[in-house]
Amino acid sequence: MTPVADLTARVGEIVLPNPVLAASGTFGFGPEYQSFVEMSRLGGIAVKGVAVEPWPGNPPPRVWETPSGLLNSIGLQNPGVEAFIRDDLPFLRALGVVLVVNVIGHTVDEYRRVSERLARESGIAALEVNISCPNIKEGGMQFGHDPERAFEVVRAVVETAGRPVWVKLSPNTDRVLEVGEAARSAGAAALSAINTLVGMAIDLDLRRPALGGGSGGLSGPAIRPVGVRVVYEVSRRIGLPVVGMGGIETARDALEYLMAGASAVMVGTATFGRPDAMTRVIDELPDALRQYGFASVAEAVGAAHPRGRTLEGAPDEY
Amino acid sequence: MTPVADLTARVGEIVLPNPVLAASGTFGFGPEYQSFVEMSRLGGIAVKGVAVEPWPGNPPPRVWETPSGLLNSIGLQNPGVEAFIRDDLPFLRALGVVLVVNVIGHTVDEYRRVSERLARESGIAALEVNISCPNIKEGGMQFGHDPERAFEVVRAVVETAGRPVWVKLSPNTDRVLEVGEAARSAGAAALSAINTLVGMAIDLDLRRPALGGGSGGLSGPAIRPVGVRVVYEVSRRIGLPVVGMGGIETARDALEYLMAGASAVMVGTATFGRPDAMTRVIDELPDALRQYGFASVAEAVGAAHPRGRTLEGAPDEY
Amino acid sequence: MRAVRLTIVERRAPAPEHVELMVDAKDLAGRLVPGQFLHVAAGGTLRRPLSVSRVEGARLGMLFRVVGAGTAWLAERDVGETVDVMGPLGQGYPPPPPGPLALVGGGVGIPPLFFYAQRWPDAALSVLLGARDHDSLIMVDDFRGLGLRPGLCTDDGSRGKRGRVTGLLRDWFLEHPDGSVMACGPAPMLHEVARLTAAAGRPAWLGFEQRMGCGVGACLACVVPGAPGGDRVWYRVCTDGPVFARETLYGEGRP
Amino acid sequence: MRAVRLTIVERRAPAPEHVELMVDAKDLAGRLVPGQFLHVAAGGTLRRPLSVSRVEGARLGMLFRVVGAGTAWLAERDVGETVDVMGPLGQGYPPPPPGPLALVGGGVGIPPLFFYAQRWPDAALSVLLGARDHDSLIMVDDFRGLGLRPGLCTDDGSRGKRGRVTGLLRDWFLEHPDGSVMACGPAPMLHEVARLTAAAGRPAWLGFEQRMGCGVGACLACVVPGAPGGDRVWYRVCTDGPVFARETLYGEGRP
Ligand SMILES: Cc1cc2nc3c(=O)[nH]c(=O)nc-3n(C[C@H](O)[C@H](O)[C@H](O)COP(=O)(O)OP(=O)(O)OC[C@H]3O[C@@H](n4cnc5c(N)ncnc54)[C@H](O)[C@@H]3O)c2cc1C
Ligand SMILES: Cc1cc2nc3c(=O)[nH]c(=O)nc-3n(C[C@H](O)[C@H](O)[C@H](O)COP(=O)(O)OP(=O)(O)OC[C@H]3O[C@@H](n4cnc5c(N)ncnc54)[C@H](O)[C@@H]3O)c2cc1C
Ligand SMILES: Cc1cc2nc3c(=O)[nH]c(=O)nc-3n(C[C@H](O)[C@H](O)[C@H](O)COP(=O)(O)O)c2cc1C
Ligand SMILES: Cc1cc2nc3c(=O)[nH]c(=O)nc-3n(C[C@H](O)[C@H](O)[C@H](O)COP(=O)(O)O)c2cc1C
Ligand code: FES
Ligand code: FES
Repeated sequence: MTPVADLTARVGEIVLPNPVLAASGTFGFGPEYQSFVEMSRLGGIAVKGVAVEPWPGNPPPRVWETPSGLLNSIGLQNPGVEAFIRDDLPFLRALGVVLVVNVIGHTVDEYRRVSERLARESGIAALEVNISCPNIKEGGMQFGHDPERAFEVVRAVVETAGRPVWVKLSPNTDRVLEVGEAARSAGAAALSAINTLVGMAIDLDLRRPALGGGSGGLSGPAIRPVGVRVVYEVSRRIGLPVVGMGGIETARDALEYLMAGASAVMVGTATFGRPDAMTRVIDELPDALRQYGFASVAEAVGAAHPRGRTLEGAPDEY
Repeated sequence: MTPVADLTARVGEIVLPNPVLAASGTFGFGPEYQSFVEMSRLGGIAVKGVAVEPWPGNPPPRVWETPSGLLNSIGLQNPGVEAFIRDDLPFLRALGVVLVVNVIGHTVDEYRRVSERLARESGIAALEVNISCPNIKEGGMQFGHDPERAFEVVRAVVETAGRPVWVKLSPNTDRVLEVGEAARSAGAAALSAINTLVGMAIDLDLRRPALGGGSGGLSGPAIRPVGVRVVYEVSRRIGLPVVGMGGIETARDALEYLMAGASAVMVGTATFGRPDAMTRVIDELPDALRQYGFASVAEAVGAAHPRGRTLEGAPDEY
Repeated sequence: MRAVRLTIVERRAPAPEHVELMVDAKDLAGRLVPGQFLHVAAGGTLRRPLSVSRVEGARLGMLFRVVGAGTAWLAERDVGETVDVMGPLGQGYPPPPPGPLALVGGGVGIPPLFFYAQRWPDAALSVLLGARDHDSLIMVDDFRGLGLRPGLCTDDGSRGKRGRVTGLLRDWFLEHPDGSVMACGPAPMLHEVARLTAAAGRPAWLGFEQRMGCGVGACLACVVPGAPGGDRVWYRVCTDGPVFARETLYGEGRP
Repeated sequence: MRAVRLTIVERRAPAPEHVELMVDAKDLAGRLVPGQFLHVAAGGTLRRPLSVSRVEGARLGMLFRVVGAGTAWLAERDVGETVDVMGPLGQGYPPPPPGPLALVGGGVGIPPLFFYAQRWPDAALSVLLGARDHDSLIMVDDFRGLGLRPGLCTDDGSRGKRGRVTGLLRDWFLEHPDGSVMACGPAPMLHEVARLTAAAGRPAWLGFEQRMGCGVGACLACVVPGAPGGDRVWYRVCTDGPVFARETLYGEGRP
């Protein structure tokens, strides 16, 4: 028998049985998929974004299919942190799977209050600060596009969380490295990337944007090259582990992210098409690792990084 | 016989027989595709970016296929403006098709010199200023991500061009509206959008980025939602006509851009798969217009814009 | 509730642009409630929700109109191939309440109502069907095969009365003031059914469509608004529906 | 040069993971120069470049190894279906120069050389073929069918000599110091052929592969570096090649 590849993944101090987590917003609060997925086999679960109060979200339609992709405009509908703790956390805790709670807010204070409230609860491995949601107080400017605002919000969460804080990066900016650096200096334990790309489709019949919310977030295989690029850059330039995502459907796709520098990966949109997408990736990962000459997940992480050459030295983009 | 839909398109003062142009960099300098495409039927041609001196471009591989998309890292290889005028312009002029010359440079001065030199030549309808290429003097910062630098470069070209100047926007920034506004105030006659998204793929066998240049530009249907979103926003918020592109393959796709606010469209990557992609779009456009109730291209432009509602009033993104 | 590959045992073309796939589904068929749906892989990123149109022993049917890429892909499947479905999903229609019951179907909302009629042969059913044109008025002969005589109408008058199916319902209530309604069809039709049944003070269950992501309640894509002032801002079509009691979405009063 | 749909008239499976599609191509077949290629639609965003492997009357062949999504898609095409090709594209090999001539092929570089041998039956040809293993050493019997006796080698020794085809070429030059070479194969093999032929002071033409966009010279994707100090920094494989005289890419001296 050939030796089984070691799938253990490490994101800072958090150890995962395998590197495959459910991406926030695509796996609900856990129970929804339980009859389709062997939950206990997952590397971890990032639940839907949780705010200090319930958010209503956007008008439907909220999803629209695009070539190799999906536009969504859920609008971060969520029941608020109290309802989450009361209704959802007990189930999640009982699963015994690494649990990451995605945190959203309109203001620094709202983020802080979610984090403070969750600090009193056990069974949460890490918080994932979603800084790509609209910051309404700042006139639509987004935390994830402004290093100084990102620093503030991450520091507020780090100060109160009492557990590792991951920061989820927006790809819709030219300042992703500055924002990542701000998150690091504010005390983040890891970065996750990428959130969706802002996109839009037109409903030709109705002569208006197809999504009720107007524009929406583009996910799925279409955005994989953008995700791989961000993970590659961020993992080389910021001294933090990175959780990579965007368009992962297969073990090969996961391996691409690992080699680009991700310490673990998340699977989102693919679960809609195949509810067992995550466990398939986990099942196929040992063979994929072997095929490309890796004995473990750890060996693959960053394997595509140049040895000693930095991105500055790379040629012009195109 | 049903009346034939009027395909005439207007981009500022420029009138096109139909709204379909070849996108810069995908159609060479004209002659390459002539045995595959009825050149005289095109709405126009935007030729490959031209610099003041020859540029060598990036090491191969320079293209890599991704889900519904294409990564390229050509590196703006071009023969320089003198060789362009000597070797390529006579052929293009003789075609009698609306000709748009894409202009590139490392510095404001380089852009200006290309524009000055082209000002002495006839047969060019407009310049398209590509401000998404790396600005090496500024340490990798891109003109297209910085409204002030964009203003400078566009003004330099407008001052010297002696013809309408289009400015090609980068989607890789959260400041696309600011950059568009800067281009307008610097005297641009139109905006074109979008250039490619920065992406990367990993060659799993070689354990390095697949493209010789490291990262590259993502084009094709995968990015269409991003292009439509940028065109929708820019055409509503900046008082300039917009030439839309990104992933157009069919007349329906072209119509989506028109309804999002584009006055004309460009087709790039689709030509690689189907050399007659542009003339197919032109052939199918009358039926597509009729199907969705438009008597002309002009009627469709901006048809998906809300009447009287601005984007500020739109709900959160997702 | 799980994802399974079901073998196509028959492919019917009941009307132009409509296909019905009959699949072998031993484990599923017996457990289905009319109005429940299957989430069907159809070649793209997302699955497509399709109601069950009928159950015949261990076989079940999915009858759909070809409207886009996904249904076109499904329409090309042949006998012997498999389809990948998740299900049964969602909340179906309740058993017939006492008294007369109208099944009110519009277009591709008709199939789950046929399954209902098939499941409850002894109910006092009236069937009212509407569609845009002759070719879209599906399953008429299927209902007749059950001994029912559906009232018919089309927008363009090419079959049955000219007009909307809600016109037939208005007339029906004149004769059956104590009637109840199970309806399925496009949202404007359901709004009108809600208005009519509320005005008559009679119960109604309404089967809604909405664009879906997951199909299992996780992504919050498929929402429809709850009644103003009601318990919830939104209900999910995939798990709270697709069939809703009228009150849930329109409240207790007259909409 | 244009885009045409060609009907598949025969589908061969000459070796594991290799397929040869024979297509009906009246207009094209007569005009083809060995070494030219076709740009073939293969289900994805980009076309796939494939050399012509042979011409038989009005039919031409494309023999490819299944390595990824595009070749897998092509491998599933059946007789009677059409393939959408652009061509003939690029510069092929020149006619045989005077004196002995070696055709040196590696792996999927072998097909265009077979077409060459077929086109020039009266040339004084030696054929040297290499591949990684037995199953990849394709078209040996085809060459034998022309009355040629190819020298064979594989990386793992599973067929012919163990070693690289450039080893065979070195030996060949000992017996044919006045020989010329037409080669096609992976870049490292071509580099070594360039080195050996330059060292021998003998002419060579080399058929290169590069990832392509347009296939017609417009996108500048498919470049290979020109000789240092030569006329051009890059040459396009699609239009300047795929076949290059050695000097173009390696200069006049010994690389
Ligand atoms: C609970 C439920 C049951 C349904 N049952 C049936 C049925 O029995 N027969 C039938 O013909 N149709 C039914 N529909 C509608 C059917 O799902 C759509 O016609 C189908 O998804 C269209 O897919 P497409 O790819 O062909 O069209 P496209 O328009 O190309 O689809 C694009 C996207 O929009 C979604 N979409 C498009 N139209 C609808 C719609 N009306 N409702 C929901 N999503 C839509 C698709 O699922 C896909 O994600 C049902 C819908 C729901 C919600
Ligand atoms: C001029 C020329 C002639 C060729 N002739 C033959 C032939 O006769 N038989 C044969 O088996 N192969 C030939 N090749 C190689 C063949 O083009 C590739 O094997 C094929 O494109 C792989 O496509 P894929 O989708 O299966 O693989 P993937 O690896 O999935 O393809 C991904 C992308 O990379 C490109 N690509 C991958 N490998 C190569 C390669 N070696 N060269 C160029 N592009 C590549 C593909 O075209 C595609 O765009 C030739 C290549 C060139 C340039
Ligand atoms: C329907 C949907 C809802 C999402 N909701 C959230 C969210 O609440 N918080 C968040 O950080 N990301 C959210 N995302 C983004 C995903 O977590 C992920 O970053 C993105 O979809 C890219 O991964 P994928 O291509 O595998 O889906 C959502 C994505 C989708 C498709
Ligand atoms: C191979 C290639 C080369 C390109 N070169 C240029 C260029 O020189 N200048 C420019 O402004 N855009 C260039 N582009 C971008 C295209 O003009 C276009 O903006 C982009 O590809 C999106 O359109 P598409 O999806 O239809 O290809 C290039 C794109 C490709 C694929
Ligand atoms: S489709 Fe995901 S919640 Fe209904
Ligand atoms: S493939 Fe486009 S120039 Fe060669």
